[in-house]
Amino acid sequence: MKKIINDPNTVVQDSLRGFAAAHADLVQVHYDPDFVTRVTPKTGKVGVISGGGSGHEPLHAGFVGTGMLDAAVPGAVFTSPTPDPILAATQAADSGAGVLHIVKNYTGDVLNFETAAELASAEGVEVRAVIVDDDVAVKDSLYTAGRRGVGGTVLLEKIVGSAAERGDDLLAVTELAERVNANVRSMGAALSSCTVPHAGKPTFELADNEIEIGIGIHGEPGRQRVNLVPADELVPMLLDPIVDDLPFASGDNVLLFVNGMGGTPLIELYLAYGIAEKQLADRGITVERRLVGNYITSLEMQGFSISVLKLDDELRELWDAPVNTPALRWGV
Amino acid sequence: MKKIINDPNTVVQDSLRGFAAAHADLVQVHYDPDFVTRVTPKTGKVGVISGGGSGHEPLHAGFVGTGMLDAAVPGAVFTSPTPDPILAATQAADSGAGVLHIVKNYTGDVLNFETAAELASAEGVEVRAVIVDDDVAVKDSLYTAGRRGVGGTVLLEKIVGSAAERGDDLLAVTELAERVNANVRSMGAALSSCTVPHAGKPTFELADNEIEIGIGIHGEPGRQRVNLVPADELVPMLLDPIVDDLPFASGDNVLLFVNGMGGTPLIELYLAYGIAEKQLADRGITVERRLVGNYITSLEMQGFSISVLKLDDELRELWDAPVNTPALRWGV
Amino acid sequence: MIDAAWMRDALTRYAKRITEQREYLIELDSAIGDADHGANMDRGMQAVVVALADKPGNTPAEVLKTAATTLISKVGGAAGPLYGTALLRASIAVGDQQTLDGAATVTALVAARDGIVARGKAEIGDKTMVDAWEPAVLAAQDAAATNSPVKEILSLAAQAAEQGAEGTIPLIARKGRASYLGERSAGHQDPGATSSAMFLRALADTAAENSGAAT
Amino acid sequence: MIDAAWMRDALTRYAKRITEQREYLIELDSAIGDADHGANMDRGMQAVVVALADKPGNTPAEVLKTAATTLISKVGGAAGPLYGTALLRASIAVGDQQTLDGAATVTALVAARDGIVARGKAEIGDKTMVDAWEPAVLAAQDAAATNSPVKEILSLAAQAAEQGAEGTIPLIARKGRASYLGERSAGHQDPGATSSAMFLRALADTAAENSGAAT
Ligand SMILES: Nc1ncnc2c1ncn2[C@@H]1O[C@H](COP(=O)(O)OP(=O)(O)O)[C@@H](O)[C@H]1O
Ligand SMILES: Nc1ncnc2c1ncn2[C@@H]1O[C@H](COP(=O)(O)OP(=O)(O)O)[C@@H](O)[C@H]1O
Ligand SMILES: [Mg+2]
Ligand SMILES: [Mg+2]
Ligand SMILES: [Mg+2]
Ligand SMILES: [Mg+2]
Repeated sequence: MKKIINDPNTVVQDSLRGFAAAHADLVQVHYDPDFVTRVTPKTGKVGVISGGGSGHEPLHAGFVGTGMLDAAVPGAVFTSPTPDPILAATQAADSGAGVLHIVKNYTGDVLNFETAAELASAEGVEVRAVIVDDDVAVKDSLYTAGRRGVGGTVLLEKIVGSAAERGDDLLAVTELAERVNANVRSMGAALSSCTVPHAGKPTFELADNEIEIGIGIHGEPGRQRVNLVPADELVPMLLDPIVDDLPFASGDNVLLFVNGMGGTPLIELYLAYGIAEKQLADRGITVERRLVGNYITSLEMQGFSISVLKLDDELRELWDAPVNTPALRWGV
Repeated sequence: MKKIINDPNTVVQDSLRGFAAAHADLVQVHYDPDFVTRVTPKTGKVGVISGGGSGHEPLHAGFVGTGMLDAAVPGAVFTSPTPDPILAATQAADSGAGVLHIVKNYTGDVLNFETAAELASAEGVEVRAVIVDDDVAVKDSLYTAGRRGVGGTVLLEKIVGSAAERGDDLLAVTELAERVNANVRSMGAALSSCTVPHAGKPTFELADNEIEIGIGIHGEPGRQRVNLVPADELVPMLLDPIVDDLPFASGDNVLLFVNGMGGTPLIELYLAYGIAEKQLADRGITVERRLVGNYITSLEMQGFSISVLKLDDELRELWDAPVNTPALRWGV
Repeated sequence: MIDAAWMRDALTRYAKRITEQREYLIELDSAIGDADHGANMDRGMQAVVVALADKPGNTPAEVLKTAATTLISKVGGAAGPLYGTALLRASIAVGDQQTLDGAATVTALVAARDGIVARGKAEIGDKTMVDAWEPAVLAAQDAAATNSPVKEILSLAAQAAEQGAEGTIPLIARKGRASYLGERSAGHQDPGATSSAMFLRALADTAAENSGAAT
Repeated sequence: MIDAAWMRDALTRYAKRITEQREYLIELDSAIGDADHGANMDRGMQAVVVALADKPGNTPAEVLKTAATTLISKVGGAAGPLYGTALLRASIAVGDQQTLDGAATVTALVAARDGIVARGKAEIGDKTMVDAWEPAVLAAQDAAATNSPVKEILSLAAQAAEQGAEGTIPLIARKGRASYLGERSAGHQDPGATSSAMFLRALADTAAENSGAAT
């Protein structure tokens, strides 16, 4: 295992310390239990928090700040945080207007956030939750744990965070979150595995000409292993299922998000973006807003995911609203 | 070779097309010859341009925009651009106040920018150049081509770009560039090689427990191959030569830049940043500003570099000045 | 008989087992999950050992409760809430009894399984820890019906759990992370069922070793 | 005699050679550089072939000038300006002669080498293309001094260049990208010296094939 770390057991805390030092103007990191808040909490608004296993940086702590999250809860690598830090973050994010939990749909995340929400309610904090499940690679049926929350989470956190920032109440913010989730679809592919620090070796092995299609963000294998194909063919393997699922149709205005899994450089992400935007245009779908980069990652995995969000005036306005976080910043 | 590309021969142009589409609000990409300008050129100021081989994204095209570059010239992967596009970019960036070329110190870059500068002068454009050579891994002696330009380039482009933006004249901008270059030092390490698209296989091979110390940004092997060590020991292998070289001393205020080589995720970069900041503090050196992320990369190489820039009031103020580019944005 | 000391022994034994089997559980979770189950359980059970040293407890229920809350606050992921709920429900089910006889042991096992099912909503055959717990409970109930000693009850439960865990190999997962793989999940043993069988084996081994007292 | 057609032949031959040796040059550049020399030269020489089809030229100098400007505007990196300058200087040196005899050939080679040295500031032994050009020029001068035919001059020059290129293997680089490696640059043949030797070999082969005319 080749990583710039000291010890698999302390990697999350060691990294948080560097993150805290690097962004002391924006965030404050609390330890034991570990959670991250804005350095200057904003009161009188709905608190918006999220969390999950670490290894997806900048998600979620990199999105704490004005116009996005009030707090984030990083668990161990690929392991949902326990209820304690979620509860602490919930209480820190509450200033009387209630708190929205943005939870990616994984059994562990759902169970731990649920428990924390019960505990917070018992302490008098009004909590609602949105479960993000945008991954079209997984069939949402009786035969699965439901669709995973992947790239759409980033878009949802931005839009919903900005709605809370402008003063929307908990019900409105929750409904908006549901609406974003209902209008976003994602899918990913891996060119290489990642190595979980405490596992010490790659989660799966791929031959030189193989890729995994339909991966999540935890280094888990995908639905299908296929041969590497040129980008012009690879992009539609992700984009077509996305477009067909909602479905997106000619005349739609969308936000297109091409996300790197951590080990794929920008030169390739922009290349994929260019193809995706063109293929949407060919279907009569207009890309009005876009995001390209490493925003929800799987450690050092090589690969990318595509997310498409159907926009309307309100979603576009909230996307454009100022945001000032370690990982996303504009309008400020 | 596993990459999200169509053809090694068109990878730069294919990626530029995606880049252009993704950032049409900020930049305009010109083809044949290939160069990138601001979508709304600013006149009445010194033009600041840079360029070099591709594969270092977001450098340089990602830094085109208000407060930073006026134009950038991407060559083939790891290959300096030819004089033609440099000349075209120089002419596009000139609005009568002259143009500064920011050139990383590689034989090819220096020769091609020199030729372009001669051609531009012949066309009546006043051109000056700064050669960035901040890499302490290379001895600057008769026995080398001189130190390479690496991470310091990013910091220089920001600071000098902001000086031009506020209206400094060509002489002042050039002198400032020299001053930044004189006050910044960098060094890098690789955990893996990168694969140049037209080469099709990794430039060098590293065993599972080996790393390269003192690498540049072109996938070239470093000065030394050593065994992988914990981050607490790895960071000073880069930081100590940097600090000793200028030298930086107790009481200094600095900007600390921890840069990823493209394949190393943020969780590791923040971890390295935390160690570096602490080790500087232990030497009495205060980190006043910082940058952490993938800004000057070597394709998908895993690894990182550290740059330290000695700050004074003017440099700090120029660093803080607004910048609005695809890859760096604040204050706007 | 199972008393507080016995329960601490069993949990300590399980913690040791988990540390030994950490890599194996990580490997199982690599194949159909996210490669953390061994690390999760190890982190949790090490914390349980520490917590019990600090707060030994006077009844089996108190020991179980300390273990449950520690797991809930230290493990995370899916396994943390599931194991935590299991032990919490078992603790509640046996109340303040100083020692547990065969019937009480079965009560505890039933409550643990019900807790897992209540939280995780998995059914038998979904390729989860339920596939270890369900046969274990049935075997324990059968044994208790014939008034078998605790040692026997736990031994049969452990055996059934191990068979159940092995039986997950051909299954296609329908709950948890492995379900994302669809048909590709078949051919691999479920990590949570495996660690659950180890848990029941730790109980059985504790009973076997203390068999003089525990009959 | 070397005329415009001969020069086009030679450059076309060189372009073919470079395409064949592209991977080899990339490999050499991987060991001590950035793995692009083969791609750079191939891109450039393919463009030269296209440019010459478009603009064949009437004199050796015109052909050389087209090649030079094409290389300058298509290759980039260190090799582009160096090769470009070499051919540009050679073109200027031979003026508007319709054909080049032995003396003129040497004049062209000297000018090419001087161009490379003027731009790159490398000395013999620095492990650069100069280590192929310098011995080639000396060999050509020696041969011309004894009034050898062009074919002979170029053959000896190519041979010397090849030996020079091979001779870069033990050297520690002091110019170009390989100099960053310090002592680690020893043990590898310089890619630019290698492609330079191929250039001179292409000239020699062209002369050999046209030997009836070229003596
Ligand atoms: N809904 C569920 N019901 C019962 N057990 C489950 C359920 N979901 C997951 N599990 C169990 O949890 C185990 C995985 O635990 P672990 O790897 O620690 O958590 P995570 O899946 O969050 O990474 C699986 O092997 C399975 O036995
Ligand atoms: N200063 C110099 N003088 C002469 N030749 C040089 C010099 N620097 C580099 N070279 C030659 O250029 C070759 C490398 O060319 P190439 O790989 O195309 O460019 P780059 O080094 O920019 O990637 C080297 O092998 C060497 O022969
Ligand atoms: Mg997990
Ligand atoms: Mg190069
Ligand atoms: Mg797991
Ligand atoms: Mg090269």
